[in-house]
Amino acid sequence: MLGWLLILLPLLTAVIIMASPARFSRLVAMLGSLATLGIAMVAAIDFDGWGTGRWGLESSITFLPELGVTLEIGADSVSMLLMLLTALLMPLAVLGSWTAVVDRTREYFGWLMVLASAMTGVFLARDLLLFYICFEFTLIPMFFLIAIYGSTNRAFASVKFFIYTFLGSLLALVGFLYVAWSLASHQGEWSFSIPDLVHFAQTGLTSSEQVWVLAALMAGFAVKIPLFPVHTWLPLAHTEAPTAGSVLLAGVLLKLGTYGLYRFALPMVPEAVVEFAPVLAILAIVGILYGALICWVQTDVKKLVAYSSVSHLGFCVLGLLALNPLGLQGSVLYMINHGLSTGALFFLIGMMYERYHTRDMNVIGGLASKMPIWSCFMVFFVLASVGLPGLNGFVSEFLCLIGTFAAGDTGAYPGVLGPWFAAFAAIGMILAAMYLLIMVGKVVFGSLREPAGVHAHDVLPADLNAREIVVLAPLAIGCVVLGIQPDFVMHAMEGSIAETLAMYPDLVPESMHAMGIKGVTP
Amino acid sequence: MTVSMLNILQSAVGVPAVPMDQVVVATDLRWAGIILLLPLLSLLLCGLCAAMRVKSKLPAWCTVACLAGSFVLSVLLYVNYNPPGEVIPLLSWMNLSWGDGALNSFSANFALYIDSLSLLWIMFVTGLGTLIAYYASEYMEPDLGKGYARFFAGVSVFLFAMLALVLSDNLVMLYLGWEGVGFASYWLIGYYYTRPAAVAAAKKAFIVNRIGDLGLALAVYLIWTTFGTVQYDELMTVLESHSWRAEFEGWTISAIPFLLMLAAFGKSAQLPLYVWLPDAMEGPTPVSALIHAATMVTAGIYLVARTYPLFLLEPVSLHVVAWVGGLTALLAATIGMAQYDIKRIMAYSTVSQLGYMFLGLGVLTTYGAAYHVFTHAFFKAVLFLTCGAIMHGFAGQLDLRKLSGLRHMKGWRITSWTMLIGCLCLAGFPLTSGYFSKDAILAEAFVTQGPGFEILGWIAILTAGLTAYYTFRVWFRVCAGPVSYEPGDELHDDHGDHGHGDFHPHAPRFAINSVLVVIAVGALVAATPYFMSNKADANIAGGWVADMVHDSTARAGLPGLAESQHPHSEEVSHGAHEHPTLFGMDPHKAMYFVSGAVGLIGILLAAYLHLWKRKSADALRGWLLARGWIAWLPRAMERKWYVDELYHALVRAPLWILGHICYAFDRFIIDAVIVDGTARVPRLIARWLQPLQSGAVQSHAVVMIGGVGIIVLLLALCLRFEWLGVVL
Amino acid sequence: MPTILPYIATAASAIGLLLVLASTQRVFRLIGSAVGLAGLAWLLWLASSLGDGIGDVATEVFFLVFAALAVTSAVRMVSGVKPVYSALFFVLVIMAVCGMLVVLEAFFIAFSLVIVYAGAILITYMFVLMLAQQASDTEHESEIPQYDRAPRDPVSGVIVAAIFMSIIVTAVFPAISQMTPASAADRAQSQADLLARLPRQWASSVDGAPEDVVWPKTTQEAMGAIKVGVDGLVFQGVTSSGQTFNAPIDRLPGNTQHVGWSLVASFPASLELAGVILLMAMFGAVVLARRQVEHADEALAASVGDTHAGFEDDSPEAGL
Amino acid sequence: MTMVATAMAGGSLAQYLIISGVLMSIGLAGFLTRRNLIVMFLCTELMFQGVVIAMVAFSRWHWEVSGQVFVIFILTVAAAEAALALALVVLLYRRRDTLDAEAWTELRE
Repeated sequence: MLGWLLILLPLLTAVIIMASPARFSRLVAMLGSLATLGIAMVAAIDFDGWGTGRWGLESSITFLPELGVTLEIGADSVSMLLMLLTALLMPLAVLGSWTAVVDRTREYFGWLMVLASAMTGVFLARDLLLFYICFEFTLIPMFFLIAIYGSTNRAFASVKFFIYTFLGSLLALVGFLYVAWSLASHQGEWSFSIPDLVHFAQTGLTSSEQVWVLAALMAGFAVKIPLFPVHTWLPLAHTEAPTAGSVLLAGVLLKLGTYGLYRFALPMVPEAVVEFAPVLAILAIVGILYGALICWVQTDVKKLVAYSSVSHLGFCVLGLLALNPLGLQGSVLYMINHGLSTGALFFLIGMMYERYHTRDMNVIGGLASKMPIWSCFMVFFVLASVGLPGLNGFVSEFLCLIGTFAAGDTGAYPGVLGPWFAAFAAIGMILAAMYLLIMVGKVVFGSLREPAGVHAHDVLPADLNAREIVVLAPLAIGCVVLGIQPDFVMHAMEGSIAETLAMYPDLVPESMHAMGIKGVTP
Repeated sequence: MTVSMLNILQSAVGVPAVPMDQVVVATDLRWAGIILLLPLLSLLLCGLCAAMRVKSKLPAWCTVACLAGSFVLSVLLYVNYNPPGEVIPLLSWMNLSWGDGALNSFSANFALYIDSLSLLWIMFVTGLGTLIAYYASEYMEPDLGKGYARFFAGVSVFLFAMLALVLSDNLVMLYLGWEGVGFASYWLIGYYYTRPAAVAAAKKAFIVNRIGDLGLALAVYLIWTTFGTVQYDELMTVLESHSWRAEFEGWTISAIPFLLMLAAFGKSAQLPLYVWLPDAMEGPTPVSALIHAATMVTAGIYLVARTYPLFLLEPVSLHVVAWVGGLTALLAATIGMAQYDIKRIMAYSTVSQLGYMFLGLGVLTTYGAAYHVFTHAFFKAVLFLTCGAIMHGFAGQLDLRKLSGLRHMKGWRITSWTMLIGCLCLAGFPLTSGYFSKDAILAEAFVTQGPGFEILGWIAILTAGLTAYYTFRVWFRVCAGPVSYEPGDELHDDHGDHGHGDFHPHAPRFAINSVLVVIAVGALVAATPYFMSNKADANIAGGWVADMVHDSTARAGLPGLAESQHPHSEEVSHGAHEHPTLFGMDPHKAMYFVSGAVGLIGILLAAYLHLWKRKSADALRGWLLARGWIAWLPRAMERKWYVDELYHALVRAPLWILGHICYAFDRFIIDAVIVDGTARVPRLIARWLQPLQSGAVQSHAVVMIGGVGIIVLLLALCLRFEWLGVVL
Repeated sequence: MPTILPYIATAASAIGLLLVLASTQRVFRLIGSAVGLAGLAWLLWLASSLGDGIGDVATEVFFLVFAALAVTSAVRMVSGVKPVYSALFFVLVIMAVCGMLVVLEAFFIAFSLVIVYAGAILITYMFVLMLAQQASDTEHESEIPQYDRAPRDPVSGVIVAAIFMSIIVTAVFPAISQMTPASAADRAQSQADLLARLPRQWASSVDGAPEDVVWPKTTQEAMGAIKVGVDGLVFQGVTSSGQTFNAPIDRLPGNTQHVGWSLVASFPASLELAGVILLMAMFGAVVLARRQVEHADEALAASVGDTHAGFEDDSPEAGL
Repeated sequence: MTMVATAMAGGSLAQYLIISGVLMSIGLAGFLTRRNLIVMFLCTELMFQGVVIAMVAFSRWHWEVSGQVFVIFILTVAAAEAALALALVVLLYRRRDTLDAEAWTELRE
């Protein structure tokens, strides 16, 4: 029942927030999210699936037996990790918006808690319908967070965010239902249990069916990730969203897409994935380079970081498509690391915005002399994002790229990518350094430039206060720990990844080879 | 073809790819990890000092103490280590395994690989690091309480990263150090972060280095996919246990050295990636001395030396290394001749000397390269530190036209004479350390057979002459001649003596002077290893440094090593059978005379133009500029051969434009036309259907009932007539 | 029978209806009536072959007469230009429908329809009509308002109606063919079941039973006391002397009893609900009728129009 | 009443259903085309009649009296509807002084 508690406790918190006076709402939200984090920790310690493919937190409630719908939850190690990431980011998001939101605080924190519940639900669902409901339900709180608490163009941004991602997920639903329907017509009764569906789809679908299912799933997940060229909602949503919204959007919501790929596309339709991995990988690489080049010419810091997410998530997808344990390890790590470092960057930008009410690099700059602590954190997280070895970004990026590079050579797995893919993607490393350091050079370093007229920090001190440091410190610690000791996370994920890739060793036909090394070697 | 190369190899030879027993996994030497940890401790202490806003020199003392500890431990390690090499596991980092056999596991851990090469490097890195940190304790005084702790934190980070780079047992940890030193360099170049030039230089350094890092990353990937390991010991086992040429003609073997080369050229500022180094002089001078002259920039040499067996597999790569090194040496020297900023002259000189080192690697004398690294570390550190002392005392003045006769000024004598020692070494004055190390490289260019290596040798000799000229141009201008000076545009604002009239240069005090003397003595003493006898192998020449190279991966490039000892390199070996001669002598002997003579000519030329007839230098420049056919030469030399402009035009501007095009494409095509356009389609359809929405109840009813009716009718018909296979 | 035929008949009827509805000229209206009735007749003929009927020729004739009356009245009601006439024709429809209900032996319903509809509801309609219609001179066509004279877009309306009819045709034609009407035995059983639940009725259902016969008191006992004899149902009672007494049933419970029993025994909750609905409707009607509305609300209408105009603007912020 | 059940082709269920459908359709057509609000509501009553016939015909066919019971409920609803709808019509009439359904187009965007 711990799993249900994880999903329902934030929801309950939301109810309490709505019922209690507005001045207590942030406190209640904080307590609720901390309690959730505590339960998540307990669940993680209690969990015995680390390193194995076993599932924990399992619980199921029969809901519509005649349709095969049971409200079934459970977590394997990867779900568990992403759930922990969500649980960790929630108290920080609440603390980060402690003073940023002054109007309609009850709704704000209520929606945040509802969002937490939905996100946790996505990671814990073992029933397709529950997964899908939670997957879609994340949109509603996010929609309101953007639409009510966003910046000037928030109405358009929220509507676009909602419709764009919703349209994609509807197509994914079609794919899901097709698989479920095939399963039902195959075995005579409906089942929406994810393991059942995955197990059936691996072998029960013909090649062309697999391709169509993959296309449908990609339509949903690619928008969410977001993969080039369906990424344009992201910069808009990010720039308009309030800080905590951006943090959760980048930190968790984008991962729903990659998690979907990991949980569904990869194990469900292996043949189609092998067939289309090069195409998707090219999209990912284009996204990496294209996003990076666009970042270069941005003047809005937040938009820059938003586009950098497009670029970074490209690495994540590439790692998944490497179809070998290296790439998948890298990719899942990337999900966590990107959540930490980019989440922190959004926090930092929010803190700057709260003080100066601008994010324009042409107007603001040289903050190092005014906000040294902020600047330290900024440089630190930028470096984590750039992938400086020793920090978390490096490990995941390195593994994604080496996985891609070695795809096809890693013995048992039918990698279809190869050195050229990795080489082009790796150019993104240079570009990432370029745009992020240019941003740092403008915003942090140089002579102090402040927007005219904004000097009154009556609420906030010039530099970060203790609360804000408390928001950033856990993320920084996470970055260092995952940078120096990623081993424990990687070992934890091994079983789950082996299970996801279980079908692939059978798909190594003699004719399929990496486009790189092997093809040339006589 | 799912079997990896390694599998093929193993099946052919029957050797499992386990660490060879030749390299001892030494757990009893785990204390060596403290060498790495001390800089981290120093970083922590400096961070605490910064957080507690310490106003004293405490951060400096912490750093000096920690680095000195590292140095002592390094020497102890040298004493205690057993050839040929030891692996010291410290901490796990990345370990993955998904099956048995090759390429089914990946591991890169924090572990130290101790062999003579890494010991050589860590000893001079920690030694010079300690001294320069001590020097900086005085040099950075004006920033006490402001950036003081930040500076020493940066130095600590650098030392940690550099030691990690050198001591790493695998390529991934090397990459950590590699990027780490780049980051430390970024940190320290951008130390004066309010100056746009410093910020830009820091950024440029990091980004250009990242290009090199890309090469290193790809090389690591390629090495792993080819050999199934990234650990040196395993890698060398694989390389030594097979006859590679017979089995592999694939492009990977050829590509690996070129990618490594890209990395090395980036870090060691070689053509075409050298542009960041002169700009890096925006950092505080101790940093320039430590990072951008003595230690970090030699990381590229270290990398090539460390992976030398991979280069030996592809002779062309070594030819490229040699030519790039030689050309960089010449190009940088010509630029250095025409600069006026003494720190920049030293920077170009560094690029030039690094070019020599690569030339040495390319012409198969890792010994020469390592020796030159060693000597260069000392004499270039001295030169930079004296520049720093001058800059410190003359309020940031670095223009050699505005400084003169320092050796006659009170308090500047030590500076002048130590600078002279540095200049002599750099110019290759006979019997100085630079003389021996440079000769080892120059001679080998004539000995080793390669495409145009002889021309390369002459280019190198010409460069040696140019080096002597520009080096002494500085010394004669700044330290000799009549006393005169102008203060610079002050960096340290707290002097209060801005007026040019009453400006008093403040001479260096104990910390700076003592360090100058110690390093200058070191630069002179660096000549002695050449005369020592060889302990490791009686057949080889070159003394202690050769010993240090002998027990490492770079031993193939040792003088006098028997042919049988480097069996993989038939095609790239020294022409042992018929030694070419130079002026009828053995090239090594001939070079003593040739380079000595060339150096002296350079010095005399400098003395004529910059000491005796200073006007004639300007006259020469004027004469050159007045002649249309030759005017481009001084201009191009002063403008650094327009390389920065070239980069701007060829790389930066196109990418920037591409960025804007992408952004426009994103906004106007993808977002506006495709996405929003698609989203407009329903609205257009709605506009078309809008008349249906007349508002009249009955028309609504018609549409609603009609719609439902049609659906139900179709459904009923389907059921009734079994259309679509649906049976009622 | 080709399956397309009923649809053609439906289409014909629809065309007829369209002509009648849309045309103002007598000729077309006549032609329309003819076509429509012909189509309907064809449809009925086609339907007559589907399964067994419920009665003899007389029943059939009655049915046809009432059907024709109902349909023609309905068409007149829908197509007439004077609302009062429409209401009167609707009374005629109700009468015809009631006739059919009588043929179907649903006497109670038939009469309650007449009472409730023709007697009550239609009167209400008439009142409202008179209230709303400024007692115009119905002799002059021109006095009739435009909205009564010209139908609104008859084509689409008739098409929708035809679609609807087609659905019914699709449902009726295959599905009914297997059905036969309830047999006498079914009917007897049904009545016996009802009787069994009404033991008190027994005494009055049997003529000529001795005074001292004791009839079963409970449904349980009654179930066992009904026997199906040679010529119908037989009751078994017990005399005071202890002898059994078999009596034929003379008076079976009629339709009204049947409906009444079913209403209270099977659908008590629905009955209560219906009562509540009526009550609420009464309240609603009272509340609505009491409301005073300003006669001239042009200003209000204008303001409403304005706010709507406000929503129509096409600002870029409004959406995609 | 005699309990005579014949198999003669007199008034089959299908015919009743057809008539019921026809009444319903005519009512529908009237509802959709007539512009007088009162007549529109009359047409809905006509549609009720169609339903009534179908109900009773089925009731007779299966000799299941529930069909007729439902007719009573239909009657109830019709009465309620008539009461409310007519009250509304009166209100609407008072506002616009016309019974024309087209006078009310506020549903338009």
